[in-house]
Amino acid sequence: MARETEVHLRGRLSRLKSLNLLRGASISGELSRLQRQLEQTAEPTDEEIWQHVELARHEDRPYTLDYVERMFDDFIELHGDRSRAEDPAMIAGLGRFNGRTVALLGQQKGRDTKERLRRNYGMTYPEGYRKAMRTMDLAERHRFPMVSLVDTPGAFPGVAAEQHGQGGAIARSQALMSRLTVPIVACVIGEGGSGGAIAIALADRVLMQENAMYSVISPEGCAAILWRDGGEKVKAAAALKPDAIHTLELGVIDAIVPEPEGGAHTDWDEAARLLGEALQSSLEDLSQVPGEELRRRRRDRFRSLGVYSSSPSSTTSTGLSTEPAPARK
Amino acid sequence: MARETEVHLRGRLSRLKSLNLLRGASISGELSRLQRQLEQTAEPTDEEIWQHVELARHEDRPYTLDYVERMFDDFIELHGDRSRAEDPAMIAGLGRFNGRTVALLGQQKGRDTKERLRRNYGMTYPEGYRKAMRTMDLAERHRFPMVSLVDTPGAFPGVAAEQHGQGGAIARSQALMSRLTVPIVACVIGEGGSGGAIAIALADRVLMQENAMYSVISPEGCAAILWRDGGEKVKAAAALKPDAIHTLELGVIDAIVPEPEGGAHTDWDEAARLLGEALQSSLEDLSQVPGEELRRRRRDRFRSLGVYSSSPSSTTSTGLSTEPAPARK
Amino acid sequence: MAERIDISIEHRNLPEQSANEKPHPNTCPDCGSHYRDDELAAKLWVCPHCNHHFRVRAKERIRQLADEGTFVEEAADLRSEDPLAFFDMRPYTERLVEAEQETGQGDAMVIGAAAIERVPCELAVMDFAFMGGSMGSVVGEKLVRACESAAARGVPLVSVTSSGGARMQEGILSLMQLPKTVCAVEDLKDAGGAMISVMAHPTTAGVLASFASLGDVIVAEPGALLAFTGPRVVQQTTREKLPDDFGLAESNVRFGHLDAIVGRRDLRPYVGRVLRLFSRNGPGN
Amino acid sequence: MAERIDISIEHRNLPEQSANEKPHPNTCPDCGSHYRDDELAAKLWVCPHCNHHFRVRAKERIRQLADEGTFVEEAADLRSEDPLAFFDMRPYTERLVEAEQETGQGDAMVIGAAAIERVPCELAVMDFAFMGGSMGSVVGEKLVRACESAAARGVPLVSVTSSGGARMQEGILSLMQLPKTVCAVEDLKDAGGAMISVMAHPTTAGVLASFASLGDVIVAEPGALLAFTGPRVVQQTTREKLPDDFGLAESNVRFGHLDAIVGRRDLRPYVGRVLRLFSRNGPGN
Ligand SMILES: [Zn+2]
Ligand SMILES: [Zn+2]
Repeated sequence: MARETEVHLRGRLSRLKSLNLLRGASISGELSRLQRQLEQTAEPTDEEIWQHVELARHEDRPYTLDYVERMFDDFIELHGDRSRAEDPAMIAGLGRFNGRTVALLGQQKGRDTKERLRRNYGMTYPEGYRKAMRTMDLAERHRFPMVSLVDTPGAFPGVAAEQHGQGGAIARSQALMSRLTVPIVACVIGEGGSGGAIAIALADRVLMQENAMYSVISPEGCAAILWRDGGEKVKAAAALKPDAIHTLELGVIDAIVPEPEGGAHTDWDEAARLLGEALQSSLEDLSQVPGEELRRRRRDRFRSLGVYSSSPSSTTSTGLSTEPAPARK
Repeated sequence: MARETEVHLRGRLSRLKSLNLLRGASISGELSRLQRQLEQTAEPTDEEIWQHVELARHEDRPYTLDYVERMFDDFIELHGDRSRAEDPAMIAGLGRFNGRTVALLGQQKGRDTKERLRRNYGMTYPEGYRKAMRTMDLAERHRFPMVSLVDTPGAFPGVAAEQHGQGGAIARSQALMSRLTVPIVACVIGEGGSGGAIAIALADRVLMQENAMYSVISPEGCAAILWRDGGEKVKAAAALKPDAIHTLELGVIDAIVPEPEGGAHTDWDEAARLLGEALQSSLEDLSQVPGEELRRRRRDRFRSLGVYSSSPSSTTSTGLSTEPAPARK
Repeated sequence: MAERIDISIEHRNLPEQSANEKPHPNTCPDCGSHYRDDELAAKLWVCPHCNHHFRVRAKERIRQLADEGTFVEEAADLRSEDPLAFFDMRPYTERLVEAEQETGQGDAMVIGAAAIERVPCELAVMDFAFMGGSMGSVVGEKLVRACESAAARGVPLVSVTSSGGARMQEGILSLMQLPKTVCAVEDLKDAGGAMISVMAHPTTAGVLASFASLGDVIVAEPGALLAFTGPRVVQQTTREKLPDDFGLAESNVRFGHLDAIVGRRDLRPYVGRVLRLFSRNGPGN
Repeated sequence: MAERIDISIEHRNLPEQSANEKPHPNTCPDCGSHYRDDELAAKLWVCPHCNHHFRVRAKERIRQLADEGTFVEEAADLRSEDPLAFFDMRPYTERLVEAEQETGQGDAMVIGAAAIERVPCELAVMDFAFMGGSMGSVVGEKLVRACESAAARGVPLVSVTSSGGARMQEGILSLMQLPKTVCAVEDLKDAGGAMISVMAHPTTAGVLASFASLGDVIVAEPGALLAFTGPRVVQQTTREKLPDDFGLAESNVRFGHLDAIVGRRDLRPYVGRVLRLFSRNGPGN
């Protein structure tokens, strides 16, 4: 692991020092705390990464509607895709957030068995993404900024979901987000499960809570394929590095939102307060940017993600792209 | 019927004399012929109106794809609503029309029993209107003018169609047409059946073939409600006046497209040539108008439709609005 | 399957009953309880026993929704013409006169400026008592003027619909009220305006297929029939077995067409909340 | 139902077969006929007996589609990095070297300028032979550059996909290739450009859920598996009985997701026709 450690420490140091958001007004108060945590978890062990996965999935962790309840006034939920169905795994709505109307999206898991079944464990059908898309249209028309809370094991892998166009719905939801000219802030508040997550996370600012995870595949799924043994999920998680710190290092997220000591599940009110502050800070930053410029920067942000070299055979030893990433504000 | 006759003759004379389109370059050659026909059918009898209904529904009448075959080069049909289904009652496609790419919409009836069932007798499901809408989006993005051929008894009245949002789909299809900035020409080529027809007929120019019909309700349905006897369809048709001449008089359509002597079913090639000329003439007119202006005029055109008075009790004896209709080009 | 299928945009979606044995209008069709006018009015015309929502007249609906004294009616002088000289069993003009005498209204929609929970808005409320709430030229024109008034004053439009569809006595012109009202709503939206659509029983055919479905937020009253084609015509033409809740608000919300079902007692606060969210003069916007 | 359900974006949608007893690649899996390379190449790698569409390598696909001598490859020098220092049973770097040695290609996509039936276009063609056509940073970057090249030259983009999904060895960065490619296609569309998406077997997971689904026209080859989640994972997680044609092109066209299924022999003229329709320099446009 020697080479990995070196690469990552180097990357981490250089990246963290240049992150704009962490220096932002209202998150800066948390900076020392974050740095303390970063030091504590300087190079997390496999077990520590796995603990993050377990916290991200903790059954007492606050879900989208728990935050909505604490952060929004006059909230109304929007139901249905205006076409075929209402998908309870996807919440859409409008509410007052610090005095202004914002549009909200977010997956919703269930708290007890009955609600889990009803919410399909937070796994969205294409109809859920279509509800999200009509909400985006609504937000765009009325110039409502958008907040998107990501918390899903993934898009639902069922026969009907496939027949109704799961892949196309995820693609088109992203395409629509890339066209909006209103500010969009996304935060992964639990599980950021692959395509099901990115469908509502093509945002101007992408945040992650300290103990959230964001991954292209579940550790279990990855283990089943690469180790041919689903039981190797701890190793797979260590390899995938789905934790907030690694995700930040790779430039995939813009900032980490602190949680109460011990995790969001220990104090929902405090978790909501911290999340609300981070969202507000991001929305304030973005509200200064004209819509077309916002969209331009949003696309450039995602355009810059990826690590590759231009040499005919791979010789670079750093994990960073050999092409400079476009500057972001 | 004395008062009716007087009102209509007066209306017909005043309107026909001021119609722009009939004076348009490539339709003008047909004017004398049209006028001859108008005179022949000066005040059609109940039976004559019913004959129009029967011609509009004639089973040998050319359908949308018959015209497509004769008018378009390089035609490709677009299938599916990208969401739940493919509706064979609605044709969508792209093709070269006189050298330029246009987007086509049109209902399609079946020629034999098997195809009739497959095409659902030209009665569209919500999925058909959603396919139409995605085609409109495509046309708008690529600046393709649109041609819409209307030929439907109506939107399908079934349980699934209702559950999938027939009313909302018709409303949203119209809304999208009202937002487009590309030229749209619609022509009723057979039955213009109520909501199912208007869903794809919110156009800059609305034409009707000589023997087509356009109505808010089928004569049979009207008879069943108002006469409490579906057999009174001839009387109902006479009351509804769904024929092209009456529809033109009311300002609902902009011009009548001539058919071959005896009706379109007698000579498909000639019917296609005449339709193609009318479409081309309209598209040429419209191509001069900037997109935003086109949309403004399109909305104003429909905004002006309706006949009412502003007096507290109705005293006007003419069938024309007491408010002047906005000028149209 | 017959080759010709007739589709009615104007199908009267009334409960099954013959004209001869109409129950008393104040008898609850769901539970049979009977009330005096003042009893029902005090309960917003909702059956206190079983929650059945009686139809309410336009002016009564406005009383229930608008802040007292805020409603100012517009375009009250518009009257239907008879462009087709339509005559079935009786002349259309006669039906119009009778409807106005019976209802005290000029046509099936009332529009005007109002405030709900102190947020200014424009109201457009249909009245089923006037020829089944059918939409002809006057309803279309009034809806357009309501959109224009809302845009001019920069306030949201709240529509409350109750309609059997287009008014076939105006022929093709009644169908044209669909695109006409659609264009008006789109103009309002282009001007940055919002529209809240409240669907009351029944919202069907041409009204469902035009402006009523274009609300930024769409809600319905419990038990309301919301269908493009009503159950009887669907049954007759397709011979399909209809689900028990065919076309009802409860079915529509399940199929994704409604944001919510809102009982009449909650309607005023709900609309107030939505108005605050869309109000351009609200704090922070 | 287990409370935790695992969803793989990288599920290898290979036909059922163990690594040990792979049939010969030139044996038709549908009818068992066996062919020499030159026989299949002459038939565009379509079984002359049963119409089974064999997978074709990227360069072969380009030979089939592009006018002879018109293809000019771009960005051929891009190579994957190993940002996560990913190590499962073997290091990712080792897998990459091996894939390049086996396929003679730098990664799973080839892009470049070309003409099809004399209409200039940009081609982006995936190669399943390179790590299952998985999309990592290089595939994402190449697709972006293809979009940029198409926009710069004012020509349509034609993509031909064949992919098991995102390349999990690049972790979250592989997921980010979804929004990255989506943004590139939207940029192309904003520039007035068109995109034609041809889905070959298999087009799944992250590729289906990003650029491949955004074509102005979307077609697929017969029998191609087009699914966000492949049949094995769906079966395992939901225990649903799968329809026989689950996820196949034939099912997708029925459910409204494809404009057409186009056999390989018709693909070149079909794409040529679409290109003429979208070509901005065509007559009359
Ligand atoms: Zn009752
Ligand atoms: Zn074979």
